Amino acid sequence: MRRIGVFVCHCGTNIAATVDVKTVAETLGKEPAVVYATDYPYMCSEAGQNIIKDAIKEYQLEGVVVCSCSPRMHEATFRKTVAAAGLNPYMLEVANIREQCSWIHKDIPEATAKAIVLGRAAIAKVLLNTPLIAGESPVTKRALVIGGGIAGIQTALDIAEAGYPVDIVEKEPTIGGKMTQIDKTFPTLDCSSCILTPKMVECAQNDKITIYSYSEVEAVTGFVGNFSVKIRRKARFVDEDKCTGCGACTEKCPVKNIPDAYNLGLSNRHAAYIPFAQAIPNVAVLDSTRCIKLTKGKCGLCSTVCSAGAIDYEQKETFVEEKYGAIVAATGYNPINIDGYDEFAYSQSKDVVTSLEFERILKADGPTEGHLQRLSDGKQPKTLVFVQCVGSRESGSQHGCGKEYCSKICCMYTAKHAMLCREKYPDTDVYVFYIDVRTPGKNYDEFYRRAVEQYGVHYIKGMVGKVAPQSDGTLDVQASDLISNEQLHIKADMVVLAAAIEADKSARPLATMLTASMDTNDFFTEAHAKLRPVESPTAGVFLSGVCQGPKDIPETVAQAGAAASKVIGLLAKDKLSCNPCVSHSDPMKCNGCSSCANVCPYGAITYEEKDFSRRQDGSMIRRVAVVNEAVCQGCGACTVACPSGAMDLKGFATGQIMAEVDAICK
Amino acid sequence: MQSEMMKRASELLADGTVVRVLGWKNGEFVYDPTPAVFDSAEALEKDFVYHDFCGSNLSKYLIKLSKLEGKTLVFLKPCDSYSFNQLLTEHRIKRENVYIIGVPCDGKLDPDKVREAGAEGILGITTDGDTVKAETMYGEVSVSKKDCLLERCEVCKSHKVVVYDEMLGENGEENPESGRFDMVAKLEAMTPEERFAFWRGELSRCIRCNACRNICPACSCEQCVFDNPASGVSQKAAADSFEENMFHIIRAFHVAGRCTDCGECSRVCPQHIPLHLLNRKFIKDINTYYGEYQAGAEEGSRAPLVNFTKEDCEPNVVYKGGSK
Amino acid sequence: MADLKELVLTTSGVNPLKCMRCGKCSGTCPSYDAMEYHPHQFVYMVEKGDIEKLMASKSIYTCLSCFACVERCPRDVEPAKLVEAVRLAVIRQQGQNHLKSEQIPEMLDDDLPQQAIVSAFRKYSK
Amino acid sequence: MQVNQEFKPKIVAFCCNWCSYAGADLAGTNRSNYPADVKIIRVPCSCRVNPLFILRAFQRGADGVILCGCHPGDCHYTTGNYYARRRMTLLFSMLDYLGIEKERTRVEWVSAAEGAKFAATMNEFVETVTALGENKRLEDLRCKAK
Repeated sequence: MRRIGVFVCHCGTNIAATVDVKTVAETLGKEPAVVYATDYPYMCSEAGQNIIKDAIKEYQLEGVVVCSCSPRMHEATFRKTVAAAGLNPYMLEVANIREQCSWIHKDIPEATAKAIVLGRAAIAKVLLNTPLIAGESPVTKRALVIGGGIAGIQTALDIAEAGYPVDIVEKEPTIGGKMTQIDKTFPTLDCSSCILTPKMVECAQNDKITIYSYSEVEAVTGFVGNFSVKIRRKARFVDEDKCTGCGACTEKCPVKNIPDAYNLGLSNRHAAYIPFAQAIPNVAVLDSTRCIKLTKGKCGLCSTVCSAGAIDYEQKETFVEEKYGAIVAATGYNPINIDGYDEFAYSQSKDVVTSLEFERILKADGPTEGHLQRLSDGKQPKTLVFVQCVGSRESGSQHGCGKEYCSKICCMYTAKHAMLCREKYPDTDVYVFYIDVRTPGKNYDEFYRRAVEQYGVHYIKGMVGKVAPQSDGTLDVQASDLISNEQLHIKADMVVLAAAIEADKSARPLATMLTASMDTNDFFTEAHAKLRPVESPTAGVFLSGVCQGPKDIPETVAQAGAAASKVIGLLAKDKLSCNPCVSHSDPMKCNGCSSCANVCPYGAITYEEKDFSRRQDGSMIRRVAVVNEAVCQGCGACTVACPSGAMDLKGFATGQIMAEVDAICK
Repeated sequence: MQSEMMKRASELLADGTVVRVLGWKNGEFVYDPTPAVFDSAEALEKDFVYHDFCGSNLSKYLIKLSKLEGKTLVFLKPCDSYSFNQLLTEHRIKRENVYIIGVPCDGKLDPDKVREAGAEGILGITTDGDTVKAETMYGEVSVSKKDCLLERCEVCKSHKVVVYDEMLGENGEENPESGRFDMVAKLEAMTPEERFAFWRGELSRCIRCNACRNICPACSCEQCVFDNPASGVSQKAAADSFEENMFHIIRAFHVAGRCTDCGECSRVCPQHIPLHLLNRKFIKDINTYYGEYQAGAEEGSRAPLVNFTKEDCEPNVVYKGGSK
Repeated sequence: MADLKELVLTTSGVNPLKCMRCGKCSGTCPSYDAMEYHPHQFVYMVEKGDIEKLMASKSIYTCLSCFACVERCPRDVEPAKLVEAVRLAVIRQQGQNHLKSEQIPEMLDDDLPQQAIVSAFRKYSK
Repeated sequence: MQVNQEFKPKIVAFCCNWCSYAGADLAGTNRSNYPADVKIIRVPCSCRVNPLFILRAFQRGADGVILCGCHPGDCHYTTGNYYARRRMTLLFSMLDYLGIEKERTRVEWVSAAEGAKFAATMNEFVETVTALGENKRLEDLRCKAK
């Protein structure tokens, strides 16, 4: 029997407060195979690891069981520890007595008894462990960034800066994302376009960066270092190489009444259009649902005026297949649809707008050319009311679209809006209704205080209950003032709603393709909430920007850089060591029936004719399965599909799992 | 039919199309014919038989025979042809080494039922329509064929040979209204306690002779998990009631989606355990949950357990009116 | 009094701890000025256990039970149900007029709908 | 087992490494309580769970077995849980057919973010199995004698 060592961690008081660690070590020390058992306050510390290393040498241990936190936390740490002492790193098992024991139980005897059982299961398993050696797989030195907003742009630029080719896939006709629509940025009030457009241009000019605009990811296969991605390039009916972006087609196009998405539908565009002046690529698009030529076969004006001959009504969508070593999700966000908020009269009055619409009103290339005007009558509003937390921090189900989380950016941009109003139009009265003003961040609270102290914005603690359009064109805003404990009625000219933000709708199907996990709000889950915030739990998939959770521009840019550095770290490697916990087939038992290949998601199983001829039986050539260990990811689907039990999974072998079952049920 | 089959087999042996013939010869008694390989016209002449006791399914033997040099001629009844197709799908048989003559079938006899009908000590039989004339040690006895059919033939799912190189006689039709799931439905309608009692009553008779496994064309693994000490379930004999259950659950599960419902397991069980009721439960569930599927109906079809749809029902469908 | 709070919480089925004190209930209340304790205060006072103060207040009768606060509360707190529960608490205390099951037979009237008996019994008994 | 002792069921929970095991860890991080009767076995994917393991657990005296995996569509290995779903559906149906209480087996999809769901599921499952009492119909009598 193997010589096993057991090491019980106190994790300070995290484990020791509920589990009697001494008893656990003592009891497990009496198990037949265990030749050494001890406990220590922090097994993962250097001193703790040295205890393991020393014991391996002193007691000639052949297998190690660490009873500690989740293997998801420190399995890798302890594998390195045992390897440093000369043991195969896979001769280690971790019994999870923290997350799955001490933290969820209160009764000390009960938790201790359970910890002992979990320890026994780990001992039973490690007795059947076999030394495993990790194979290697090459790394494709190219990265894919999905989403061309500020997050994607910054990630791509940083990766390209390190010398690796990187592709950006953007579903819209231009990169730039939400930041192109914003007027000024907090807390410095510099112009959003002025800081963004140089980065967009840099993307277009950098020869390491390829932009697939108006394109979407169609399918993803493969694994870290070796992804294969199919990209669908939608037909824009304009030859990207020939178009000079002169805009002649957009001027001549006779279809003019299409809501302009760039202006959130507050103005119209033509069927032939360039989203905005600084678009990258600066190439026109024909709106296939509205273009007369494409829908009815007539017109063709744009083609006549295009001196470059770039219009191509026959253009079809095309597919690009490319290999990548790493993928970054940067799919961004959208404000939620607030049509359901009847109490704020959003769908009844043009003068009730969302904050992003208000950005368009303030911005020089917006529907009012930057003049603060009511959309109903073009008059300059004198009294403005800002309502925060519309749809954020909402657990109720009344509106069907509320979000339980805080959208994080609204407090700051509302302060910015209020400040800009008061600065440009000192004759306005500006009210902000808030539940809490949340301004953690460098120079953020100072910014908000400036709005109050310097610009005289009226901040009122309380929520608006109702906005009622009046016959004179004003809006009656009914709200509570919680500090003075009174109900207010404000006669406002304009109401601005800080709508919650939500993950872009494309994120969920993308997560499925990437097999990356998501939380209930459709934000990507990070590999570790604190320690690995820009990595997805799926190796080789990284997260940038709001797709991981609400954040503002500085945070997004910081995270984008962090994601890029993780990608660079990955691409800098020539080889990745593979997971050695892969399937293998015993040819003596294999029927060659193809059940395993049918369920293998990676196509890792092939068949060969193997000669089993023996003198006494004569010629016998049978078809048997062979697993490609570099491609196998170790899910184990084949092991169960195999009728004869020829297929087994290293590290999670049938015998090992059965041994655990037996130990637990004993 | 027997003489036509022998004539055709001799011709094919003579012209070199095949080098051996897989058929039946009588065993110790006429009512237990066994599968046999014949390599010459003389051998055929001597032992080859085909009559209504020839129920055994020949497909399984082709796993080995088709790997030998030269073609093997095989006679496949409708049931056997489904098993053959299933084995082809699983790459177990080399099709190019097999020459199939399809033979129609209107049911095979259950020796026990024939005996119960009054024909003890059978020495030979001839069938004419529904009349089975048995020559016995005590003289000739006539019994009605439909009263003496094997259970699987009473509820025959198909009279159609689904794969063949040539057909002797006329091919039959599928029989979707066979009522083969009636008994399963009846069991399902019982209370859990009644079902438990029923199955204890049946499975407790199991003597672990492994006949069901050895005859089953789907149970043709190179090494059976029950013989493999590493599988965690290897056992030679059932030491307790649980293991009696476990053996049969595992066996049924291993062939789920691959079982063609040929009924051989029940035919050979010396303890008369209705093993087909386990297999048919899986077939019925698969049909209900994942759409009609007949293993072996077409070569190359994907078995339900190595397939899925995103819209599959959740396992709690089993709880029906239960917690969800 | 802890028992009263418990009574109000069970009869209303409301969890005041869900309140994030945004004041939207009070912002939306059409009867705000007529109420001594406004809806948001009402929720907070129940949470603190000041039920007797609420029972003594005219507030509970000036609530119109229009359910605007229930409709618009972003956290599903349902203040109007608390108001109703406090009203019930008052009714139960007034003159100790609890119904007892043995009292019911003599009060029965052939024309009385059964539902009314059941709901009255629910309302006036513990 | 003493007669008057409170019945504590033995529950084996198979959890896939990527979603449910992480969900169980999250339940721990959130200090969401569930009974110590539940012991978790980590498997790479729900599709690694062979029906044999479940039968083995019952044989060795488990009173309930639950399998947790990623939600359909979210499998780390893309399709593993779809196969697990079919296998378990058929296995449970067969156990039910043999008259074994179907409530002793369950499949739940728990994502890495659903710590609360994991704890709630385990609480409910333990309650159900406790109410059913000892698993008599599928236990190996030899193990019982010990």
